[in-house]
Amino acid sequence: MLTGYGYIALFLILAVAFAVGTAVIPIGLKRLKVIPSNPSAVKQDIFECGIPTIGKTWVQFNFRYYYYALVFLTIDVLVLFLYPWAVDLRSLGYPGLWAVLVLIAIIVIGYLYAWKKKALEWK
Amino acid sequence: MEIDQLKDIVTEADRAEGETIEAFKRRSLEPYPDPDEWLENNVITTNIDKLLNWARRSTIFPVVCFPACCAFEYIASNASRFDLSRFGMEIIRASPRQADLMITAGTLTWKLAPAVRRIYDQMAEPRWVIAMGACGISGGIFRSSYNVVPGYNRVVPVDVYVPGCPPRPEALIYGINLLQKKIARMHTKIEIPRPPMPGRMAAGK
Amino acid sequence: MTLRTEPFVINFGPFHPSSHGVFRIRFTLDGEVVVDAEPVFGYLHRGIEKLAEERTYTGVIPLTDRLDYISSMNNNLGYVLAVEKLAGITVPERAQYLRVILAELQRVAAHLISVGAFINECGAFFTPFLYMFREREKIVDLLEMVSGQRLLYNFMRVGGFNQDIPEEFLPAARKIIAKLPAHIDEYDRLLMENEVLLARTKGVGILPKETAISIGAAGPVLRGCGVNWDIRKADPYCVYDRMQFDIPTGTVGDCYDRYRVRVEEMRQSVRIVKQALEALPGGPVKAANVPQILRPPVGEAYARIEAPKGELGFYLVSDGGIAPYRCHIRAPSLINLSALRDMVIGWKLQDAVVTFGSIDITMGEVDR
Amino acid sequence: MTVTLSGNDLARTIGARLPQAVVEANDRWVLVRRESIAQFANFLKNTPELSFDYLNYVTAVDYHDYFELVYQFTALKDNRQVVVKTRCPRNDATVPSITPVYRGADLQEREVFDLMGIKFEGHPNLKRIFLWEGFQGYPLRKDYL
Repeated sequence: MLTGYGYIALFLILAVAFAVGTAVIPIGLKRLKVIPSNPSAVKQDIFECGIPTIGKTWVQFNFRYYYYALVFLTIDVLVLFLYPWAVDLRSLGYPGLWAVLVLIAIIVIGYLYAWKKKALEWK
Repeated sequence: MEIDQLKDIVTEADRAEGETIEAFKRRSLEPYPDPDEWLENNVITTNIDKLLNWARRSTIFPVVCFPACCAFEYIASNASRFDLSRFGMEIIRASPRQADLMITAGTLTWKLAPAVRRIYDQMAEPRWVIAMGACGISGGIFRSSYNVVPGYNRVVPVDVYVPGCPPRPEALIYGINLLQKKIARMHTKIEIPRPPMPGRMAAGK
Repeated sequence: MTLRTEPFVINFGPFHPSSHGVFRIRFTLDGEVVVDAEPVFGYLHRGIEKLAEERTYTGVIPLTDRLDYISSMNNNLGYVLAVEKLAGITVPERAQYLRVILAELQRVAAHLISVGAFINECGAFFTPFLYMFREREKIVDLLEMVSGQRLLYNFMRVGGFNQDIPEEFLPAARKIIAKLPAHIDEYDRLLMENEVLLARTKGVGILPKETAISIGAAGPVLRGCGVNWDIRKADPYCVYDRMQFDIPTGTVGDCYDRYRVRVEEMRQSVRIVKQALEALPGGPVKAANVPQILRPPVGEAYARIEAPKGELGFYLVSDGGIAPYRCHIRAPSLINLSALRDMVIGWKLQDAVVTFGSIDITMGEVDR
Repeated sequence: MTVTLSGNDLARTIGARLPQAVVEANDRWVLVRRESIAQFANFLKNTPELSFDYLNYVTAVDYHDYFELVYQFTALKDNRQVVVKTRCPRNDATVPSITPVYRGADLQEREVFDLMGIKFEGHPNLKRIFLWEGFQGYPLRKDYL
């Protein structure tokens, strides 16, 4: 019964090995001086189409896009949670339905609040 | 308030750009020597070098440096008929951070020279330059003009020169093959970092 | 408590994938909305007008190739017509028909690039661009068969052509001209009702008709606003008055209208080439007794043609010497660019890039 | 065919309103006094029967002891065009700008200023267009080597 999990374990090892490998190999090569690294002021500077930047770039700019992204994120995560429920719908029966409805109600309240506060209008 | 504050920042930037161009023009009177130090010392390339050089020459990504007419011969060689991706040059990278090769497709003017030098400096080592077209090699048909830099090697060290005005896509591909042969003979000295021995470290400093 | 936002300046600089060459716009942005757009020129200024004063009249022809380097046959035609007007040379029939054929083929090739680049900026990453390059390669093969060069032809001479076209040019041209409309229709079906393209270009970057006329815009930018002005009909040169074709014009003057005008112009150009190929007469291709070193009489002349970008004119002044005393080039791209500011201010940055793509400039002609 | 309005009858029509504007006229172009080029352009554009609403180009030619500015206007509706010239001496090369009347002249006048060194009064933003700020001299002049 346990053999089923063997493959997952193997896959886990491979994934971790790959992740750590891609992080460690460049550092190792840099230590071994294989990757040439001679940093200079211009190289660290901002690349803006070949011209030094004008004025200061750390400015406060309009916030509206961020609201939009947040509302999208909440609804997206909601859909993520609906997915396992939808797969096993029949056996969960009505108790499952009530639980999901509670979850959806919470998200919809938040959405209505954002809607009323005009977060979605593109000023 | 911010708009006119920006206005004089912008005029200030224009004046500063004018000065950098003048300074750049005074500085670059001699062409850079072509980098070929790895060709003289006919050093044996170890199999680590073979691996490294194979990896480096198989995928060379060019940076966007398209001033003039050669740009469209370059795009034609990138398009489906002459398909540069057969040589690992998959896409044209817009930012020098992700590029290894600068193909200078077009005439270089003094106003553009500092920007080209800045792009070259911001590219990660190891980096190479192909001077494409007669304007890239020697200023070409516009050499006698008051505003044309006579050749890219006044601004950046050039590895391969591809003549032609504009060079045919086959000529450009031959130039890239030459560059790949050149990369295949590179040799990188690998230094194993010795752990600092406590006794000898003081003496060694 | 409203948050205070500050505008900042961003460089749509010389090295940018969608800047159509080394063109730089200094956008002042408030968040995403463009507050001010100041174009910066000169990154490709090679001083062609100064160089033209040092070369003989025939030596200037390769310089005119490098003006609008994706339609170099049209540049040659414009310059050569100006010199012929200055020197009073009449060109034989066959050469005039050949000039119309080559100029219209070059117009299709140039429009293929400009439409492909424009759609590439609307987000279709390189797929239509590579399709259109496939067609352009066919046309470039034709022009290479005639002149030996792929991009900058230097083929037209004062008084006609130096050598006639090879025999295999006509059948090859007929074969390609027969296939071209099908390909253009294929792209059109792919793109005309594509809702992404409609959303990105319909009603974006509107240029009102009066501003376009006051600015002196030309070509698809002017015809996109509904002005029915095409030099081939208004002031016909070569044998355009014997050709039947109509001039597509837009209605509102937004990016979609300019795109439609360019696609329609491609179809009209194919129609012209077909008529010109049938009516191609025999005879010499070069006017008799045109001296090797041309010395036109003292005076001045202005000749203009309908280049893919607009009205391309050459103003030549001659002092009787072997070199032009002054050669001014009326560059349609530069004058269309003065319409950029009021088409872009107030729109978002993404729309500004699409509008700039729809004006469709070539830097060789802007900076000369 | 685009009909080139001959300079003589243009001089007659404009002469009534701007008496001392026209200096010389022949069948191809009209030479206008330097100071009145702006009003001349205004008349060309706004008088109903002339209505030259399209500016083809603005350029300058260096004739060693004076500069000659050449303007070409077109009336789009009835396909007529006219060439207007004006001259300014080499030492004080200033000409009134026609950008307030024709917006298309904006970049072209900046180009003439940048390459030929002729200043345009009344131009909204007269700066060098092709060359950089600190460039010495004006390249298109005959004495610029």
